[in-house]
Amino acid sequence: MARTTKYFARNLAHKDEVAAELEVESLGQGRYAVTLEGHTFELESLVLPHGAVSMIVEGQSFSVEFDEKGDEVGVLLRGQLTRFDVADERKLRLRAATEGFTVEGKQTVVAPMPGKIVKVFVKVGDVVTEGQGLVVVEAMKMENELKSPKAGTVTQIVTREGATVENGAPLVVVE
Amino acid sequence: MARTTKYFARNLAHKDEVAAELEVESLGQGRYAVTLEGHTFELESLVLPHGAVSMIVEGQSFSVEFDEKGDEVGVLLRGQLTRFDVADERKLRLRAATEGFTVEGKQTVVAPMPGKIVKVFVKVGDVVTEGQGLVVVEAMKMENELKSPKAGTVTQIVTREGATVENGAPLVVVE
Amino acid sequence: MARIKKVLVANRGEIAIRVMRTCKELGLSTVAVYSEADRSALHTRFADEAYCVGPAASRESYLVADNILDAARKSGADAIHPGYGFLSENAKFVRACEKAGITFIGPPASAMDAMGEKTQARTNMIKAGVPVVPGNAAPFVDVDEAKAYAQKIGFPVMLKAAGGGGGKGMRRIDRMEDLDGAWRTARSEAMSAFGNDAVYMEKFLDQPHHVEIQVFGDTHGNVIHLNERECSAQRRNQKVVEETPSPILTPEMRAAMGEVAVKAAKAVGYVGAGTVEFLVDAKRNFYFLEMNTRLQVEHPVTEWVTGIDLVAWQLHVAQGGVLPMLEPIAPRGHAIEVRVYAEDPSTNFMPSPGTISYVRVPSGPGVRDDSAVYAGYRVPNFYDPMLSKLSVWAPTRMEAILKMRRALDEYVLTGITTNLRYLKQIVLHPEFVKGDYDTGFLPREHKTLLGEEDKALARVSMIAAAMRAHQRAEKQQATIATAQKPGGSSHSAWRSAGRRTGSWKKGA
Amino acid sequence: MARIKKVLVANRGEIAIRVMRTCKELGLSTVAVYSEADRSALHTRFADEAYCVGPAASRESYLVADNILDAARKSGADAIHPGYGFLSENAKFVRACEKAGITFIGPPASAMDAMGEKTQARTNMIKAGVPVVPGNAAPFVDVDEAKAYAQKIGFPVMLKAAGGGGGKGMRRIDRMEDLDGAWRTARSEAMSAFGNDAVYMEKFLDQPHHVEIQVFGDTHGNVIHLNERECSAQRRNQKVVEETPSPILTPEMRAAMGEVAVKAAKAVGYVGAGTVEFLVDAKRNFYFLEMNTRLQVEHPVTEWVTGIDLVAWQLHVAQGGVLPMLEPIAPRGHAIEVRVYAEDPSTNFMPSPGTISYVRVPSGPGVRDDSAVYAGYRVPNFYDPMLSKLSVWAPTRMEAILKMRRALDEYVLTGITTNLRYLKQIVLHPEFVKGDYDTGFLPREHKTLLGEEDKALARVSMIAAAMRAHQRAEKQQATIATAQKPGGSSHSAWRSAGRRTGSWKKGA
Repeated sequence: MARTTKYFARNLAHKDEVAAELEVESLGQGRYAVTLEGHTFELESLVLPHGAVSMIVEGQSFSVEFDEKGDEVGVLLRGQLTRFDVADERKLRLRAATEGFTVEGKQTVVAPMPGKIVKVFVKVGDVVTEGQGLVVVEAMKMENELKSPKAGTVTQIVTREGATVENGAPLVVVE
Repeated sequence: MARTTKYFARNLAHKDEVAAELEVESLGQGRYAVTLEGHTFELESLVLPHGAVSMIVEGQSFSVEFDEKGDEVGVLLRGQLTRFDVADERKLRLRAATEGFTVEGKQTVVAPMPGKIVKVFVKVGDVVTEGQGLVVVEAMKMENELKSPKAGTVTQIVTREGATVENGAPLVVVE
Repeated sequence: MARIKKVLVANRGEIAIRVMRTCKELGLSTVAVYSEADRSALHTRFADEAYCVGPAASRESYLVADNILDAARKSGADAIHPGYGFLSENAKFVRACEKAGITFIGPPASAMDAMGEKTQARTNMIKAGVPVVPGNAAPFVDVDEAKAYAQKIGFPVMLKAAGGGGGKGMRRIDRMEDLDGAWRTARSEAMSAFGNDAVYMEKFLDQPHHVEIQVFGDTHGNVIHLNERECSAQRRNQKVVEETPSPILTPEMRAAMGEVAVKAAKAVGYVGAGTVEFLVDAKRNFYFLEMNTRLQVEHPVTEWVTGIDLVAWQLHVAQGGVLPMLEPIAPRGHAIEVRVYAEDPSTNFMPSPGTISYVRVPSGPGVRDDSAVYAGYRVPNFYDPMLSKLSVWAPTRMEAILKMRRALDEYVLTGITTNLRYLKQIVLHPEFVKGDYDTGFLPREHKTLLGEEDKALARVSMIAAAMRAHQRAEKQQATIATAQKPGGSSHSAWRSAGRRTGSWKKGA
Repeated sequence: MARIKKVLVANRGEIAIRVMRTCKELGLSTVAVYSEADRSALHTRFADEAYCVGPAASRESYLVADNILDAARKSGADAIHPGYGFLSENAKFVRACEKAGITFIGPPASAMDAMGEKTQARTNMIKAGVPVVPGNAAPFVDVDEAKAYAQKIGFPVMLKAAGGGGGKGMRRIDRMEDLDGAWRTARSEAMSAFGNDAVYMEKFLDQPHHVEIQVFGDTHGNVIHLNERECSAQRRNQKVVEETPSPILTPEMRAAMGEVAVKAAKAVGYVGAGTVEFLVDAKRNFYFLEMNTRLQVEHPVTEWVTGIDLVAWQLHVAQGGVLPMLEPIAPRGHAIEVRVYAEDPSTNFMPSPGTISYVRVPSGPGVRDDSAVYAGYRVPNFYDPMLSKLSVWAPTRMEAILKMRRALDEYVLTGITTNLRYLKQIVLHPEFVKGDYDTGFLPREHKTLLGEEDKALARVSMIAAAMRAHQRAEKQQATIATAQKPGGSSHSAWRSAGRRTGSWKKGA
């Protein structure tokens, strides 16, 4: 592996922005040179026992916590959480190859947290409006109504009242 | 391995006491029955993420921290640290076999903590009295004079002024 | 009354810890109860004794009076402190404790009866000459009755649980179309929180202030007030930030509200710690809202400015002691509390249970953290998502605000989503800083409070993200290198590593 | 004077954090300096900026004025807070800051000169009419002079560093035979702590109380005192427990000592936070001991009972501000501080550096923790072994003692040996509880304070130890079982596991 690698990072909060290009060079002993938009930042990093990283960039001291899920990296820094999609060139190519699988038009409502399904208001075939309540999830003594993200028809219900669901579990499909 | 095992534990603070015999039986799901002096305690244990153990013994709740070095187990419980030598029968036999290696009469003064040797007062061949200063170790801005544990002759000096030593490093041998 | 020696705390999490701390200071033994989901909770480990009272769902554990009393009997506890929520305002439970010969640390059942059912309480207060918010006199029998009543008093209205407070089972309704949905969720929430799904309705006052008075009574007929708390910063009808003194109160208003609160408490023969909640309108008229017949979540701010340990007073009064002071006490300095929740403010405060990977709480001068979290703790999804009550004290309000900013900056709690940043946005918002914010503040300013992205930090974050990706790649590379060394690892590991190396080379 | 915007804290560990906390509240940027051994220290990560100032040894990093000033220049800091220890009482450094145009947050160099060299300070105080402990007027030229002087004033005597205080370079000597050894270690310790190995001698007062007065001066000639701190609980001549008010002081004595302390500070043109230390004998006569021209370790107890942030006052005064109050302030309630050390009380307080495996600090009402530790932190063996200053406040002294017991019980800090249990023994010792303890208290009661084994706990501990051994064996067994399964692990692992299984079978 070369000591310098090119990465592409996209701030997930900015939907329409193109990915920025960053070049990372290892200088050894936790030191890196990162080039972004023509400016090279020298940074020194120290991985802390609990996995966070202390980073000193041009004198500025940052304690950084990472929340990683695949190529998505959440960076918690001075109280601000920013999520990025980070990939090197190889991964970008891999993604291009599998891109065809994403289906347009179909929207899956997923459980936003682990909890219990206390109500399902719709059944397969129902026509729903945008914002119409579909299911109610109870978690931590709060009931949360999940609404339809779009107008359409319910094509699939993959849960039932009383079910315990994990974070991200698909519940209802609207097409 | 049988679900019940016999252990021998000796409280290291009580030098002359014989080891107590304990029988431990696994009841599954973190539950154990421990028999000591005819009484069987039912206990339920939960290993916490940082390695400590929450233990509920007959309704009493204890948070227990362990400090393990081989067969020596330090148990920190409600602020009291008690050190035990714990072994099962197999280990007891092993020890009996190697016991011959311990050498009597010779005393090695070791570094009680990591630090720097700032003074060595004696040289090989010196006759020293019990309590006579041998070396000074500096650690955490405090100087600590290490004294001879017995009257005798210095037979070996395995450090020098300015040396950085680790915890437990042998420094001077008095015979 | 007999001297209390062992206290069972019929609650969980931070309030259980809070109560046990005072018990420990007073030399009392402590008994925890825990549900199966709370075996690893801090309160279970913090107590001297701990007994399991049932499965995760509170209806099957913390709300089952018999299970709690069983634990009390098993442990030999001579008193029960209910904390807040769960059985704390359940008069039946108080009577059951009495019958079992166990001291209930709280008001007598009769006072709870008089205040617990919210519509009855309103009637009692009107009788005592206390001003109340317009609303109906008894819970609705069905949704149609509710609809008719709403039609009568006009929208917006508040649908509220008759069985208890604390924002549970409470819904603001602006249009008739929303009443069905609100009726459904409010009742179901009320049932799960209080075991009682009765609801009633109040006229929604337009952006009032929520100001409450802490009262304290003893068994000798003395009742005093310990000043107010400003609790207008609410999201989803639940308090998020509280402070004392209230920035909108004059000494005259404090005295007047204090007097009414004491009158209300005396009218029901109140004993122990209680809170009389008022709504204050734009003209500074105040109306009785409800009385919480228990210790309040936000009690620490009162403790900061009075120097009183309210739990110690509760124990003192429960043993027949006379109130240690009988005159109102002037507040010293200023205190603010924020509630740190496991929730995501950007998705309508969706709870975010999960495993806390790391926590470092703020401390230093004037900072208090009441929490029950630890690194590695899995926040269960069965209970209230509050993680910590963080409170600060300083000589002046502005200094307290700046101290809170510092404390929030210092709070490290990772692994789950929290509202820490949102809380910081609240206390630094010009409206909060100015001090004249009403209950409409948080909903109105929601977008601003979510906070804009700090571009400079986002830029550094991106650099960090790239560095992290590189570090991971390096680590992977190092593993591969080890695997390739003779004696490193097995053949099959080497093979898959080789595959990976090949790809990397192409990519680089 | 110019407004301060960025503060470099020329210190490490908890005091660096303490100072930065106030800076952050005031909206000032913070700059940390760190030695190579402190890259992972919390203060390095806590600051907005951080600069390495040299290798681990303080003489090559924290004590090198040029390196500190370089970091100040690089960062653009306009002020330096020295904390305590290191360069905090170094007049040369103060002058160097002045020359560099950087505000030194502390007294003027002239006041330091007048008080810093301890023998000179004594002479100055005698001139100002302040009572002092009998002792010599200038540092000794050699050990023979020291011996002669000791002969003259009679044993016991105290050999003390002329260059600074804080228990460093200080030795009590009871017999002529011990003087050589004490001379050697005291001078070497003094050199390493203050860069100055000059020592002098004082008559050792028989078990006096150590009571100190906090003073504060501004650049407008105002000096006030902020009451006393009782610091008689000392081990190895270093304070371990401090409290305020002092249980032995009457209001009259407080006023008299406060007046003398203000006189002493005024005599040297004092500005900023300072402490005038006194010895109080059995007849309650008090003698000037020394003045510490800096913030004191035990300042939190004063902050608790006065509500003042002393660091905020330091910054205020450093910018030319007038003292916010000019009259003495009556203490409110009672505060106690204990110093949590990485040391083993049972081996003469041998330092015990190492890696902290877990830490959970106490909190809740009336508890403050000033520390710089975290789980996984490796306490380096180059610096003072203090881990935390734990302080509590309560309305009365007895309540404060009980609160401290609770807080110490709650403090979890594992992986290294600490004095937590010893501290608890101190505050619960009848002599401490009674309140009349002198500097002989800890040495005299050393054995008692180490604490007897609680037999019941030792018994449970033994059960836990056996359970642990069994758990380990089970785990080993499980690993073996996995290894034996097809596809579990490689052949060689299986073989060694098989050997182990055989032995276990025999043992069971």
